[in-house]
Amino acid sequence: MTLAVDISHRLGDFVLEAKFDSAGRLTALFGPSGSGKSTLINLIAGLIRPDKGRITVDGRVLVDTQAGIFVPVHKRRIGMVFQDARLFPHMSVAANLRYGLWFTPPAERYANIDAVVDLLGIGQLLNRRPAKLSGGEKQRVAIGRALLASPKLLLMDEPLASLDEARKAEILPYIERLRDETKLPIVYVSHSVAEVARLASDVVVLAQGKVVAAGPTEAIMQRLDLLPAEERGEGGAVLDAKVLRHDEAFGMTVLGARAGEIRVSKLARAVGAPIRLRIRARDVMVATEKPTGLSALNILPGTIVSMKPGEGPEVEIGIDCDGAVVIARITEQSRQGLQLKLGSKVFAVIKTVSFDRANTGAGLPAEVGV
Amino acid sequence: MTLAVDISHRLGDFVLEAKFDSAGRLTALFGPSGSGKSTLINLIAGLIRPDKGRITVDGRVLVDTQAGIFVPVHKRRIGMVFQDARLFPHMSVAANLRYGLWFTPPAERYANIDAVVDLLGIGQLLNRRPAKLSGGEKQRVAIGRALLASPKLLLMDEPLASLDEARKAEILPYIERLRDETKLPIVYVSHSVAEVARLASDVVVLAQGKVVAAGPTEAIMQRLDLLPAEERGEGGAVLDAKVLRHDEAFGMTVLGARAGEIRVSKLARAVGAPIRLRIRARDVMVATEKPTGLSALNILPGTIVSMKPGEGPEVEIGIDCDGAVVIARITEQSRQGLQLKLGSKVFAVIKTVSFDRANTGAGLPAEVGV
Amino acid sequence: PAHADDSKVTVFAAASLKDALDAVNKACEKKVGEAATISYAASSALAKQIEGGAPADVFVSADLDWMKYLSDKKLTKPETEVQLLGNQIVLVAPKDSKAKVKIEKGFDLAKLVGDGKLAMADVKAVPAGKYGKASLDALGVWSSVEGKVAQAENVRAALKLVSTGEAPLGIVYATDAKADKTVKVVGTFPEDSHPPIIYPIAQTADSKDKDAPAFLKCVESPAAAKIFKEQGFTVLKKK
Amino acid sequence: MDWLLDLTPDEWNAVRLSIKVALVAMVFSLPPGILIALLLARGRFWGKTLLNGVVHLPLILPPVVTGYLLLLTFGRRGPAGAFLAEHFGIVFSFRWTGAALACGVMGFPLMVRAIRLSIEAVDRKLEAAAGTLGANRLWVFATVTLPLILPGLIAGAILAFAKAMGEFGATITFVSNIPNETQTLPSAIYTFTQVPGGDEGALRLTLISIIISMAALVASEVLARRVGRRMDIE
Amino acid sequence: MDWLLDLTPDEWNAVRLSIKVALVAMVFSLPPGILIALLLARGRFWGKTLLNGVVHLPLILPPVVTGYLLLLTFGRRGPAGAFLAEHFGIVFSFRWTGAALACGVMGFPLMVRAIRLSIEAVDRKLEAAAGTLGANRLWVFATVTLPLILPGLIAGAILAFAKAMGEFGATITFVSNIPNETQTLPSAIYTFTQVPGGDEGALRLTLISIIISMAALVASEVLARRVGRRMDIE
Ligand SMILES: Nc1ncnc2c1ncn2[C@@H]1O[C@H](COP(=O)(O)OP(=O)(O)OP(=O)(O)O)[C@@H](O)[C@H]1O
Ligand SMILES: Nc1ncnc2c1ncn2[C@@H]1O[C@H](COP(=O)(O)OP(=O)(O)OP(=O)(O)O)[C@@H](O)[C@H]1O
Ligand SMILES: [Mg+2]
Ligand SMILES: [Mg+2]
Repeated sequence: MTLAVDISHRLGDFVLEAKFDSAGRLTALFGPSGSGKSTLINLIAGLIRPDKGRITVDGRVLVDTQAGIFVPVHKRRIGMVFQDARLFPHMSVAANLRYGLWFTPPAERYANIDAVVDLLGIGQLLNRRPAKLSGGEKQRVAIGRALLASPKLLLMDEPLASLDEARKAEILPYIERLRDETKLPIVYVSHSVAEVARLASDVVVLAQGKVVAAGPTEAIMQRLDLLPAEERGEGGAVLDAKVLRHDEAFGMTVLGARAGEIRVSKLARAVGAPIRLRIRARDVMVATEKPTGLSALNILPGTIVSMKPGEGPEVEIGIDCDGAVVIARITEQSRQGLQLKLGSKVFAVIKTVSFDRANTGAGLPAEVGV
Repeated sequence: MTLAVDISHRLGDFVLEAKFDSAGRLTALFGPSGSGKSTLINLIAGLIRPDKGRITVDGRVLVDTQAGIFVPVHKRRIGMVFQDARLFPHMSVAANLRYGLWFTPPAERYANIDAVVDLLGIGQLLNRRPAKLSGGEKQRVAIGRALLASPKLLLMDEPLASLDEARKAEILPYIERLRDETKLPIVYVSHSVAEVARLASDVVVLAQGKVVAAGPTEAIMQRLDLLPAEERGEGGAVLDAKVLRHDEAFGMTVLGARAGEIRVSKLARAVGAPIRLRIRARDVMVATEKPTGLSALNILPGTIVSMKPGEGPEVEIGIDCDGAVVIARITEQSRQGLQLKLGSKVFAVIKTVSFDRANTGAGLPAEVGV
Repeated sequence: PAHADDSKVTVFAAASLKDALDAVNKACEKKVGEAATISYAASSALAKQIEGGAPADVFVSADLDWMKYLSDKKLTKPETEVQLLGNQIVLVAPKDSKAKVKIEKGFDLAKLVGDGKLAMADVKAVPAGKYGKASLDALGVWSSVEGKVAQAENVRAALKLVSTGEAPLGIVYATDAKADKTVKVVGTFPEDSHPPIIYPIAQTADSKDKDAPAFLKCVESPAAAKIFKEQGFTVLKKK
Repeated sequence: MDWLLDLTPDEWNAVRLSIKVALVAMVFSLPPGILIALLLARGRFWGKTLLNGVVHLPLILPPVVTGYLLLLTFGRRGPAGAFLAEHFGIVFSFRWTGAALACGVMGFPLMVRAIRLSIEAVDRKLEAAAGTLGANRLWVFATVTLPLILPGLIAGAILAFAKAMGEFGATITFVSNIPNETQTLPSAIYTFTQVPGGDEGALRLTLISIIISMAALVASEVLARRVGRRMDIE
Repeated sequence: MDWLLDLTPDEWNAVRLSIKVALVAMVFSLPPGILIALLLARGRFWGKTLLNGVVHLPLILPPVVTGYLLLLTFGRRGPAGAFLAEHFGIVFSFRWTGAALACGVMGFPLMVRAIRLSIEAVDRKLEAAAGTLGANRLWVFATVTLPLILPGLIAGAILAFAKAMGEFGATITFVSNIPNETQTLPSAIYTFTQVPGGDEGALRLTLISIIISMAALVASEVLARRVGRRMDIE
């Protein structure tokens, strides 16, 4: 997919001026509260008519104020999950789910209602009215409803904000699979670094209605300065790796990245499958000599290529491990203690269990079908 | 405060049967989506009349079906922040904020409108209508509104679910300060382990309408099995410590806990101030010999007192460091490699920067007044 | 009387008298010393209002029945009751109508009406309708036109049906027909074919207004009679 | 009960006719009622105020005037009346259809107001959501808006029905009072009230009229409540 | 324009009186209208159906019957009329106050329906939120419910006003047609239609009546829109 946006729109005092292209499979819109994420996504959906500008998806013009083109919402075949669930109060959950089916030619339906219901864990809710659902349940149904309309572009406005971690973790793989297998392009609004890092191929960072950065996730995630102060530790290197082999004895999987071998908890992926790893800056330690007698299994040799002051007493150290840069966030005290400088030969020490599922894009549990 | 709940209530197919006491300053209701957290909090607020049971706060009976007592909502002096903001659409933000003042005798008002507005960063919104706010902005106003009614008990139903990390981090200290300084008892619904660990003095864990565990946060957080699988790594030891001294040179603060000295980024707290530390199990490594040349500053000697199999290939190791138990989560492979057994003398290695603000209960930035 | 100006005579009069009575009232203003306040409505409504305590001094009914209704209940002063005016009923057609008829026993009214309707005031309730039905009965044609009668709320509405061409024929008062230039009188019903058309007048039992007798006297005076005649009424001999 | 139901055939006919007229008036004014309520609630066009005014006219004018205007327009010589009669064979004058027209017109402002109020209360975000799921405007209306305004629709319909049961002035002026054809209950009642001693007959017919309308009212309440319960707007 | 406004003093009085009567009818029926709409929308009590029925009676009954019933009840010889006159000095019979009462009663069902519909559309969760902030029921109503139903209230009020401007049957039956006291515009129009050649006068008064009601209508629309804009229910 290529999504090209060049738009300006005013809402009261707020002015959104967004220009970016994204060819990613999942483009995350990232930014603090009030930065215009929802406004932008409403513009793409066609719920707001922009004052000026142009939006195209895969070359198809959705809106072009100069050419006078405005494709109406219902013809855009865009699935949307709203920040507020917006379920139809007069229909049962089942009817809500099936709503989009009416308007989808059978040939274009790719979503299976049973699979979606199973996955979202809403089987026992089917006969209920939305008013009788809890907040999280509503949002799950809303996601199901959007998926079942078999859209060509899926817009999600913080769909997981009101879900608990367990449900999030169940739904995330499904979104990943949508991203990877159905080629359904997704635009995903979030203010969670973890979600963005895991899901997005591309990130558009918004602040006060302006695009402050846009690009591939790897690049954006390494720029810890773009992340909110509280979440800088969540940023770090995003590496592409392959499954090298499984270690059945210990229930581990060995991944091969350019930086070296990395051991993680066993993944349900075939040998050779591509995997994305996020190595959070705050999970990386730096050692000047190869540690022994330590429970950390992943120790990658490398050379310090960058040092940036971080928040407060911290520094961000970029370690080039055979071409891939891993970022570590340590205290200035430690840096001085270890006498680290640009060019120092060091070891990046990473705890194995830091690679939890949320960081590896591990994909779907095997039993869930779409 | 003592909150005593012994209630049973049916909603359609769902049955809530909750019995617990809490004497904590902030009691967290913790549980997955649909477990009955909102229902329970509505019962405490008086928005639902229970089928059967009794709720008392500080000995004051709010409802007792046997004695036929039911204190109406508006007499409970209970502030409530809803999962959905529920702002009054016909009033400006300012009028929304001031709403509760009308019903609070001047003598009982302890919240200051300017301070609250500053803190929540809603100064520029005061003249707007709620319809023109973004999702996060709405929720911030809702929190302000509840606070300004100067309640005697504050109920918060996932108030931060729709806020970004930066705003969360700004608001959390304020909630902590409310908890610590105004003696305002708070009941806080959340499904985020991080929030619960940071804020709660007591936790009530709900699942499918039943209380599965209740007790002090320290105890609950160490039972990683109570946490959702995805968040087990977030659990771990919760230690009480004191500020020992500040290290201005490196911008660090040294804390004294029973386990030993712990260095964290500088805290805006006076020497001697009590601090709560959370040491996430996944941030702790185990070393059999004292590491050298490593960037980790906190290395606590101790003895292994427990070993529990965790999720997948992991084990949870309890390390008694001079009376306080720190929990580490490492791979079985490491455990075997290091030949760890009950009684082994080991070192718990903790990265300094793992103690970010969210884990230390650092309290309010100095300039914010209530 | 409970209304605003206690010193004024209040008259409750059948609505069809409005033009005539307004003129008479004006003419009498000097003699009585003031203009009376006149409330025009259907005789039935007025009679029931008087029964309900209305502050009326004088009642002018469009037929004898409603006057009798009140006098039976001792709500009028019997000594003041006078049969004031008379009227005739006529058959009217739209101005451009070619209808020709001589009203006599057994005349073929049904054929004249044809597919259309015969507009009349309500034959059970409204005086003009009642008289018309009595007349048609007496002439032996009622049964043949009964199914073609469109009963209007009042005689004016019946006239409207004819003047708009909705109905080809209608039965109305001579006074109404005379003043309406959009209709023409096709024939007049014989006086003896229906009960006499009489507008009685009386002072109410509750009336205490000292000017009421003067008003009655003036309305019954020859000067007033002249005005009534101009409007097409016949003025009845006092009895 | 016997006393109440001891009606002459003409009176029975008036009862039957009244129900028929009221039902027809209600059913046929619903579609234009919904349409105009939609226009007034959502539309932004020149002349909206005018349309709103015209819709309210029957409420503002004395019924007799309305009846007279109907007569001038839909009478056999009236422009609309002549046109309809010629091209569609629809005749209003002196027919029960005319009574239905008069009742429908008189009840129209009430119906439109009720429907309009409920349309204005509909959460447009839900309609937007339906749009993203592929529903065009018409479908959105049929599957989301319409069900959501159902209580208002029911309220509007029952108002129109009740009004039609009591409508008198415009009806009798427009289509007169022809037994078995245009003599509705109110006309029959009127006749009774105009004759001395007719009170008992008027009372009897009035009671029958009340009973019918009350039954309709109760039915509509039950219906609206059921619809509302099913819905439970969050 | 000259032609339109060339009225006799009595006609001017009728215009003034009609406006006064309609305003008074509207203003005085608002409080009971809100109360009963609340009861019907929210209450759960025995006899709710009955109350609902009674409120709708004036709509169902022919106006003449309503007027007659008013005469029997509130006339100087009627039970309520005698009581009110004796204890409070309030006299309805054949006063403009009676005309206002008749108009108020006739417009009541319309007003109640409109208000009730908007009450039913209010999000009760907002009221719950107000409760937690310390507002008792009355305050919740005054500060949350009432502002939220304002558009419905305005709609109901204007319906009642318009109805009062056009009300005729009940008024003339109850308080007769006394110039300067109870002769409202519709009564004056009626009087004109009852005499030959009165059509022009009737037309003139009808136009005046339309102008006044339209002005009120436009004003209410503007008001409702402003209130609605201010609110922008999310
Ligand atoms: N109708 C409106 N009129 C004026 N300002 C508006 C309107 N709607 C939104 N805004 C403002 O536009 C800005 C962007 O809002 P938007 O909802 O797009 O933010 P967001 O990035 O989605 O935030 P959140 O994460 O809190 O949902 C906010 O500052 C908001 O106050
Ligand atoms: N009115 C109702 N009738 C029937 N069932 C209901 C009703 N309201 C809620 N429930 C059910 O009760 C359960 C508890 O709901 P509740 O809102 O308390 O959950 P929660 O723990 O707050 O969840 P979340 O984290 O998603 O907000 C849910 O399973 C929900 O489906
Ligand atoms: Mg948003
Ligand atoms: Mg909840």
